[in-house]
Amino acid sequence: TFIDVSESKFDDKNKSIVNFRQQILDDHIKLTDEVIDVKVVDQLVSHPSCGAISTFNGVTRDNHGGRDVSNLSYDCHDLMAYKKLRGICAEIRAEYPDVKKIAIFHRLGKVDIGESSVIISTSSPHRKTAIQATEKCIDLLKEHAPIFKYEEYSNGEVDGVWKSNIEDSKQ
Amino acid sequence: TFIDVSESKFDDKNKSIVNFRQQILDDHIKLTDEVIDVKVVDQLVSHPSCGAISTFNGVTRDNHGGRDVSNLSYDCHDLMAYKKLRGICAEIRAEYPDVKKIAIFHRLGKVDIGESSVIISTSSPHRKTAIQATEKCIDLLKEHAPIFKYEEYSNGEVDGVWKSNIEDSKQ
Amino acid sequence: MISIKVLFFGEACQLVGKREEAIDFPEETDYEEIRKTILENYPALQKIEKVMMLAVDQEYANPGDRFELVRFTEIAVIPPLSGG
Amino acid sequence: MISIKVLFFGEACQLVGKREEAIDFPEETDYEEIRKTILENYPALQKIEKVMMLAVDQEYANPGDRFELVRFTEIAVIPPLSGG
Repeated sequence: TFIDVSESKFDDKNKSIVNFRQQILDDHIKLTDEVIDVKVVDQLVSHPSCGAISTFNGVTRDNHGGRDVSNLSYDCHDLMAYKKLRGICAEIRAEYPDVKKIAIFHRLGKVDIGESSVIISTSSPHRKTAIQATEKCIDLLKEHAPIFKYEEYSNGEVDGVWKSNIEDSKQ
Repeated sequence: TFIDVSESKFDDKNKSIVNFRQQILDDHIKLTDEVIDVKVVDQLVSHPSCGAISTFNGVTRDNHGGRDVSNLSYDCHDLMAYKKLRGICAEIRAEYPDVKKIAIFHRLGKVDIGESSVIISTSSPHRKTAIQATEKCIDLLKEHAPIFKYEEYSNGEVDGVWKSNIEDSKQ
Repeated sequence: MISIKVLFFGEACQLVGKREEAIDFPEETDYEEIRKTILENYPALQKIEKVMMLAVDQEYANPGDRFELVRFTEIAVIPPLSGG
Repeated sequence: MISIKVLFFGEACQLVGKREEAIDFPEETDYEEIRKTILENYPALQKIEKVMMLAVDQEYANPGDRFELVRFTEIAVIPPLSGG
């Protein structure tokens, strides 16, 4: 973890230390090639002050556009993705100040059909914030995180395809 | 499970049987005094055709209005609650036709601080539907389900309080 | 008059001290008459009378509704909802 | 001219066949010049040239941006995003 000390927010040292500490303690970002689990992510964001946890679980489907998916894998610019995801957490907290904790887990490498590709959870005292924050989080991840999905299909004839969120959202 | 055969939808028998079957298979409603778990609920709504699962986890907080909560419990008109929750599922499906599965789990009786009171999951091919359907589901449950929360506080002086969603939403 | 099963939930159950009681009502009646009759039988419910609802055969009833009560009709006293 | 580490991700990595390469650029340069230089070195990237982006020091760059490259500057070729 690194801090860009050229940012103006570091003019106020105390606030910066508080922000930094919050990031370390309350924003949980994980990029991993191991299986990720909704229970683990939900637990990470739980807090006695929070009555609401909203979780988005993106699961690998068995089909896309009528073709059967046989294999799915993710490439990623890890260091840049961590940076972008930390920035997304900061943006979420600015928009929803009563978010308590955020967790963003993303699988890298091969993901089997039916397994989770991405799990995002946020917690807050009441439900509206958590629901909106989690939705915004997945939207921002898809828009800004340097993560790349490769799908291969069962019907041997067609090469694998690198997906594009922008293209998908046009359909 | 019972069907009210006086409803007009039963004029079309085939459609009714399909609807009934769908309800049994794809709408999972559980009222229980046993611990409920996000992993179980998430698994229930998973389906190979669905890329998105959105889960709302309502957790018992350790405080309300500045007072420390020592005990929380739910009373419920079970049979009527099942009926209302089935109706909520039908309403969700009418508004969001691409919802695949719905699960609504609610604890009855005593719930310890930090445990889940309610867990709602929906699944759909893409994220927008699941996120919106789950949110609508918890909103409708709070508005229509005959379930009643009783909170007791740590400071011995104050009697327990029966909560009201309408009152809470005014604050 | 007909004897009808009346169920009490949440705070209503706590105030009345019971889950279920049989109460006599006119066979042809309405929401307001049912309400009044229940309150006469269980004055403890006055505490929540402004916020309680009635459900007849597991459907929320409204002021102005008329009912023909039969042997298996179920009436429930429903305090403010607080599920979820 | 200065030798800069260029990283390739996703389809760019598949087309180039490598994750990382050193490429020479003018020390003072701009987005368009960086793009052109990379494409000249790796014509296989033409397949995605219309949709690929560049990131400089892990920030997305835009046409018109000017850069002063130093030894540790990192340039990354970023195909369309498909995370989540």
